[in-house]
Amino acid sequence: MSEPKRDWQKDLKVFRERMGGLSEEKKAWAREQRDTLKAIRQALAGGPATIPQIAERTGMPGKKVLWHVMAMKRYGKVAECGQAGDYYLYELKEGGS
Amino acid sequence: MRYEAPEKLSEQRRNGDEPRVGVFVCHCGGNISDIVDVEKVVEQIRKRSGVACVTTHQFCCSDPGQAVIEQSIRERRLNRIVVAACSPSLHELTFRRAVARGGLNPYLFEHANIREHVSWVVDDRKEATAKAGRLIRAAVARAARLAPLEKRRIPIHPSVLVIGGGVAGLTAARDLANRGIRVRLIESTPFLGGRLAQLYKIYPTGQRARDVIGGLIREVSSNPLITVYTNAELVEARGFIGDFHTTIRLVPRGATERCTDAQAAINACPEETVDQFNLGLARRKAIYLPYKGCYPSIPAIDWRNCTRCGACLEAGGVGSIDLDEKPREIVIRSGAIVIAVGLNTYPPRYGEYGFGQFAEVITLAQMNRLLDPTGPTQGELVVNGRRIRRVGFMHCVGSLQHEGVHKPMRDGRINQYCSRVCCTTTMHTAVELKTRWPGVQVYDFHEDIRTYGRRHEGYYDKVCRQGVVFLRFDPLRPPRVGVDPKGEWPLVLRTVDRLTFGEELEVPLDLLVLATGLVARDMSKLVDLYRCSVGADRFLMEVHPKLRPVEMATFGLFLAGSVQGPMDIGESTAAAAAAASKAAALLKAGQIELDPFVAEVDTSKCSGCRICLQACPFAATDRDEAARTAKINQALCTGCGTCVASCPCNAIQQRGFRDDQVEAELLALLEAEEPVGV
Amino acid sequence: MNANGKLRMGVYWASSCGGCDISLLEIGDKILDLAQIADILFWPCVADFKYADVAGYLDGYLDLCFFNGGIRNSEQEQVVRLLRNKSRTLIAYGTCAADGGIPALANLYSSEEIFEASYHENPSIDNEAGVEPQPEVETAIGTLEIPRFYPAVLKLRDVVEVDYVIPGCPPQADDVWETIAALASGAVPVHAGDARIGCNNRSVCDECKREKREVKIKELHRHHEFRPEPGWCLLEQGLLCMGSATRGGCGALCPKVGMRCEGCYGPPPGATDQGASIMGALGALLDAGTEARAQEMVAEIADPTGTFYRFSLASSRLRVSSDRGGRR
Amino acid sequence: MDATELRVEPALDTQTAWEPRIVGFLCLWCSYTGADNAGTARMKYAPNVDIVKVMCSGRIDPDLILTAFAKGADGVMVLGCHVGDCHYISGNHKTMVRMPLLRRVLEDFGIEPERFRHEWVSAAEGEKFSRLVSEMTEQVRELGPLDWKARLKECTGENLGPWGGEHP
Amino acid sequence: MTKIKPFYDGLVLGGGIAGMQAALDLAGQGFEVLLVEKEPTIGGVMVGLNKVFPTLDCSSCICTPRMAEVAHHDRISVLCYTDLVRARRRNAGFEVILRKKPRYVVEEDCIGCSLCELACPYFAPHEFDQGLGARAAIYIPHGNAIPQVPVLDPDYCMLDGNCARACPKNCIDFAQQAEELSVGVGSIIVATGLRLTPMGAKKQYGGDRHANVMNPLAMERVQSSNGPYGHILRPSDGKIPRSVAYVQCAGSRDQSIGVPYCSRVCCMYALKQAIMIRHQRHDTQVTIYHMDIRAFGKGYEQFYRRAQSEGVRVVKAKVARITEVENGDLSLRVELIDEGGRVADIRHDLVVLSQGTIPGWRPEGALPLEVDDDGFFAIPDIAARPANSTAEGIFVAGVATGPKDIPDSIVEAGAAAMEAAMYLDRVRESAGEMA
Repeated sequence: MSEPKRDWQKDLKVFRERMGGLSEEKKAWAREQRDTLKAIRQALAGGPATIPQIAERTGMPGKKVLWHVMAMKRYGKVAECGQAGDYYLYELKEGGS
Repeated sequence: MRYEAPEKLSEQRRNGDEPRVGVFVCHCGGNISDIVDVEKVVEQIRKRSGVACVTTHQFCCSDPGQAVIEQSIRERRLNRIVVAACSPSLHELTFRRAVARGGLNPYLFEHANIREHVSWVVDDRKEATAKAGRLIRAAVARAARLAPLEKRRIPIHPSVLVIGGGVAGLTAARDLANRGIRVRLIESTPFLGGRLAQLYKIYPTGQRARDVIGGLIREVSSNPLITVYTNAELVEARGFIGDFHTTIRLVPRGATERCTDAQAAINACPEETVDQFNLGLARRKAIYLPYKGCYPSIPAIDWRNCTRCGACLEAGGVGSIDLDEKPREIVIRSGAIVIAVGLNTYPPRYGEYGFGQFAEVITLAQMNRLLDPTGPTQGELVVNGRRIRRVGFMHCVGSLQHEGVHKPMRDGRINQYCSRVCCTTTMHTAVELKTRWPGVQVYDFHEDIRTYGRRHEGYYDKVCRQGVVFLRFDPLRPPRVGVDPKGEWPLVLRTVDRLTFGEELEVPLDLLVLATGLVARDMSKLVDLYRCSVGADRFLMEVHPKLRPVEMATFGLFLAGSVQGPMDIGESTAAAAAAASKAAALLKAGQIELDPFVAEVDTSKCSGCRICLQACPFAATDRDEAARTAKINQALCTGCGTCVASCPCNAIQQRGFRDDQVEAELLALLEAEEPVGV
Repeated sequence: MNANGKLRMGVYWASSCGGCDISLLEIGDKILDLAQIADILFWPCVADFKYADVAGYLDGYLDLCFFNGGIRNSEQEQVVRLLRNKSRTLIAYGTCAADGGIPALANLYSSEEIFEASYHENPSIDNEAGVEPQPEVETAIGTLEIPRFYPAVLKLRDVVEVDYVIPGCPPQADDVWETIAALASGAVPVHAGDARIGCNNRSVCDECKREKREVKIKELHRHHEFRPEPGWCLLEQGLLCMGSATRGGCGALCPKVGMRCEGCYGPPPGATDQGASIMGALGALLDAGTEARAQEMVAEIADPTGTFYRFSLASSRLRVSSDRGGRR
Repeated sequence: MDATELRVEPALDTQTAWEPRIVGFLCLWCSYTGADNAGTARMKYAPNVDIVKVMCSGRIDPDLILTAFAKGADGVMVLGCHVGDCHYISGNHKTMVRMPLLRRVLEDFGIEPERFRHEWVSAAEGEKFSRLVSEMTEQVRELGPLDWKARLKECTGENLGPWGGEHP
Repeated sequence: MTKIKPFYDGLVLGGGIAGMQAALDLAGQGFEVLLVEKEPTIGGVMVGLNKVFPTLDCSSCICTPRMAEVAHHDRISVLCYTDLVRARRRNAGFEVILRKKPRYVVEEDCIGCSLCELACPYFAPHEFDQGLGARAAIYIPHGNAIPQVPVLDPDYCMLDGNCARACPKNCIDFAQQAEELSVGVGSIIVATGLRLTPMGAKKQYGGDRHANVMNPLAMERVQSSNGPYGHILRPSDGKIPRSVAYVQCAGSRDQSIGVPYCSRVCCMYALKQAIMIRHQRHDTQVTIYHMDIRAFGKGYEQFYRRAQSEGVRVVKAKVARITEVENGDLSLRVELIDEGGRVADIRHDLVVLSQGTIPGWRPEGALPLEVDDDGFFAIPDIAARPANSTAEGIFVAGVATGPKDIPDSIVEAGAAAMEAAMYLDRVRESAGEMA
């Protein structure tokens, strides 16, 4: 192929400019997500828990906790490990932090 | 199954077909090589007999990767190729093509899936490497036994037979001919048009049915590529996709094209009988035309009622009628067949909601004849000499039946299904009624109102606004029809209305219209001749409602319209056009190309036990009566291999999945972990 | 051959019911001719021959040996090896020698289970002391040895090479006589190409005159509860006829008289495992419709293994049961 | 069950560490695609099931399964399209009869039912596929080696004939 | 991905089941077809469904082979992630301007290994899972997507280059920009599918306020084994629902929100989902509140009865409003019609609103097509030529001409392909005559 090799780092710089950099809003969103995930990881550090239990430990609404736990589950960071009443239990996966 | 592999291989060697397998292991840019120790795998595979070379590549699927395969085939005289990479679902075709470009038969290729089945699902490097090794050596073992295969090509005779001259059959015929395809259309009655001709107006456009069907008939009859046979009965059928031979018997219609004064001939006829076109609401002669503008416009003789008195012959003029013509049989050859024989309305039994008992109980189809200004009452709402003022519509007559509540049909089965079109037809008819005679009071007895289609709900809304009274009955306690005890009205209908606290109501009526359901026609001959599958609802069954909705399990047979189940006009024409599209694709290609993985019979081993004949879902297995063995119709075989596993003598093998090939793969998988060469 | 031009012939009976020995007599009048063309040098069932007599012969001294029964113990193995060496033509005679036969059904049980049944459990056994045969027993006259019991019944071909196989339970008299006559005249006996005498290269269905209607099996039946319609395929009527999965050549004797084929000629050519053959076929034939019904129909079959492998267990793919359990 | 739980610590002497050898016969249209799906979703599962692909589960001759056991498999899985989903209309209806039949025969042979598994796996059921594989591997691991090849040798003892216990 | 040619016989707009079928049927008859899909993958709504009624076949088992067939067809080119800008009549055909949106991934080079997706640390709502699940900012739309090529979502991308660093083929291309293409086509088939009425359309149901009021497509994903939860759970707290309600006609047959027509498939999918819930959780109660059960198709009534025999409760009722009570549970005020209109308050812990079906796309001048007052494309002769639009040479299939189930959409797609083929023949013939 005669095309010059793609320099993604250079392209990314240009792209970043084109996008007008990262907005404060976006940075805040990313920060909040990081914090949320961290809180969930901490809540699970003590062992398996259900969504309401995590919600209670983190003080976050169940809907938000469920969404993030499912995200972590999808990407292999959390696993389901049994059931407690009407809820499933989740635990951190090794190497999934 | 005898373990034949060694013999096969030695046979191959004798034939100078010593396997020289080229193995290409893909790194997939780390997707594979990060987990699988590719070098170790290469070392193992290199040692195996029959392996001529093992090559690795970062991306086998890339253009350079494919070029390496092509080049190696030529330079290293490879005659079998194994690529170990991602799933064959992604790149089997890619590599087969590369193999073909390299000058080898594309089926001398085997794909080992070491990404989706190994590197992406195994964490441990050692385990992944071992598993990749097993899969590749199995692929090598299988590859060594592969034989070149060719796609099957089956020529298609360039014409289509359409069975049925109703709206679906006519649409299919018109569409095919428009695409330049020769069509023969056969209709069992003397006239085209089917059930649509009997309707008055159709929803949701409000067009005159006769205009719709008339336009279609004009297109069909004027197209030189279409030959129409009326009064045609199916006699026999042979053949398969690409070359069907259907024998039909043509019953003479009595009148000839030279019959110029049809009406005189009809008037002269002394025999009168029930007019079926008007659903028994009128009478007609033994020589007749069903309606003005019908096609063909030549009258037909109803032989069951004709006494051959010759009166028509005298009145019609010389040569106009031929009472002595004999039926003749012709054979129609076609590459495909479109089945469009339509359906029937449910025939209410005597006494069902008073049907037959009271002249004031009629069917919805009869109601349509009454509304038609060219119908038996010239469009006047008169029944039994009485002008109608209170009409009831009864839904689901012959549909949505329940065991124990409804009497079964002749075959012992009830009609559980919904007939789909009756609700909207009822609403549409009620709108017509209320618009033409606003003073007529209309009652509607239903279980559910299923006005599902585009603009259907509008009719429902409209009749609600027009003051039609809706009463909902319990299907397990259907309404009863009797004589009005007060003698004021001809009928009274008693029903429990679930909409008003379940009280029993008495509704006096002077006409009750039964929205009769739709039932399959008696298609036993057709089913028999073409080995059609029939559903529990007696309609013909498509292969798969979603994958192949207008095709039958037998290749080359297509379904158009309501032969498949209840449909309205728009749905029938859509289905007919879809069937035409499938048939046109077949005909236009001139041949079909099928995968080569077909089954074949080794007649020296076949004992003629006929078990395979029952195994095949596609009727591809057949019997060679002379040899008393099985034979497989390559045109019909889909290559599933079910017959192979069914044959107790192992007389059937599937190309590409021969026992020795699968077994070689299996044994290679089960070899001891450190292989010591074959 | 003997100087008198007669065949030197031996007959032996190992793990089988002995019916095969008797079946030799079914040749009828020909038994008189047999004496004209053969000298019988070894037939323990008929006269008191000693192994030592045979051992004394030169290798290949016997022209012909009919060996019936499979190999279940060490004595039988020794004898078959002996006879192999001493016989120019060794014939695996009868289904037990060919494919293990009914005795090989014991392969579904471990030796312990067999002993348990034979010496303790069976209701007719009177063995209060609970004695079991031991390979070696010390007695006043010294150590007595009895043949060692093998863990499984082997077909002849597992132990020695055989020249021909005449399957059947029992084999058909015509085939026996024609084989002897051919060998006596120095000819090769007629066989199906794979050294099987009396067989053709198809399954029993090929010879069966019953009509196939190509209908699926709605319900399975057993003989004692069902009278099959004459002239119609027994399998299609729901009797588990093994004809389709059985080597032909017998003339479809059993189906002809309304009995299901039990499979005594072993798997058809091209197939190794008779049970697999019939299971493959039944998949296509049973009209189950739903999974539940399929399981129900399968559950209705009494003893599928005994039905499918009645005669050929020792030549099936698996051949012997696991010692971990097996059938109880 | 999680695949990672199933993996035993690698034994020091790899020569003697026994791993279950399981053969999976899979139909192309549903089950093989389901297995691909598990791969795409990076679901980790035990590496012990090696797949033999056929076009339809109706092609899976009971003889193939018996051969697998006879030649050294510790377990066999047969996976096909759900009843009703068969690409060939009713190929799997034959499987639906054959497999229960075979199961009864295998039980008579003393092959534990846990060593033979017949299930329906659709193209979307990658999760089910990976679960079945891990479950099956664990079951077979608990039972230990089947090693029918050795068993045949043992039963035929020194009596191995000219074919060494193999089929002619 | 094939190279785009300058001329095609047919342009198919929409890569859902109807569009794919139309493309296959037209290409099957020998014509060159360009299939344009606005999303990054073909497959449409169907590929996200769990099972299909009335056979309970697995939806993706039917849909994915179709997708592969389209992708591998010699005469079909597929352009995903591409919008139609406009089509103008030109000679006998059309000049079409398309806008290919940037994926930021070089399609031809990508091997679909998703290492970029795994390297991205941010989670965004996953469209395929109706927002209930998460995906990374760069992601392959789903396991069965075709092409298996990721798309970078700049809305969630934190521009840190993790994906590009992880890519083994260096195919993340931040320099990519939307690109306009101009293609000549002989005919157009519009198969632009459906959307559902907004969750908040009926205020009294609070579909946009209550966490446990779900849309039916989300329920499909929740029921799928590869869905966001892997089980049927409710979104507010991951609880296994013990009592589920379906509110039918929650956006159809309702003049007040401008959808007076019947959406045709809701009764059946509600019954299907109810059966699937019962299969997964035998002890979960499912109640369907409906006006009429429209089980009109082949095998549908039988399916309806099966659902009832499997314990699904079907109640003729009008639901007046839905209010959230404690713990995310919901209370439904219901008028029970068969009990003479008795009003009751009934608690459920999960509610699915059977929303109305509305057109997936409106031409807004991009195509010279007329729409009816129901918003779907006008079909002048719906009985005899159900696939012919108001413009010559443009044909319509699937839900674009009104709500439809899968078999009806597929059949109509065949009809549209047939009409397009006939039209192309006609045009060529007259062009031949002129020349």
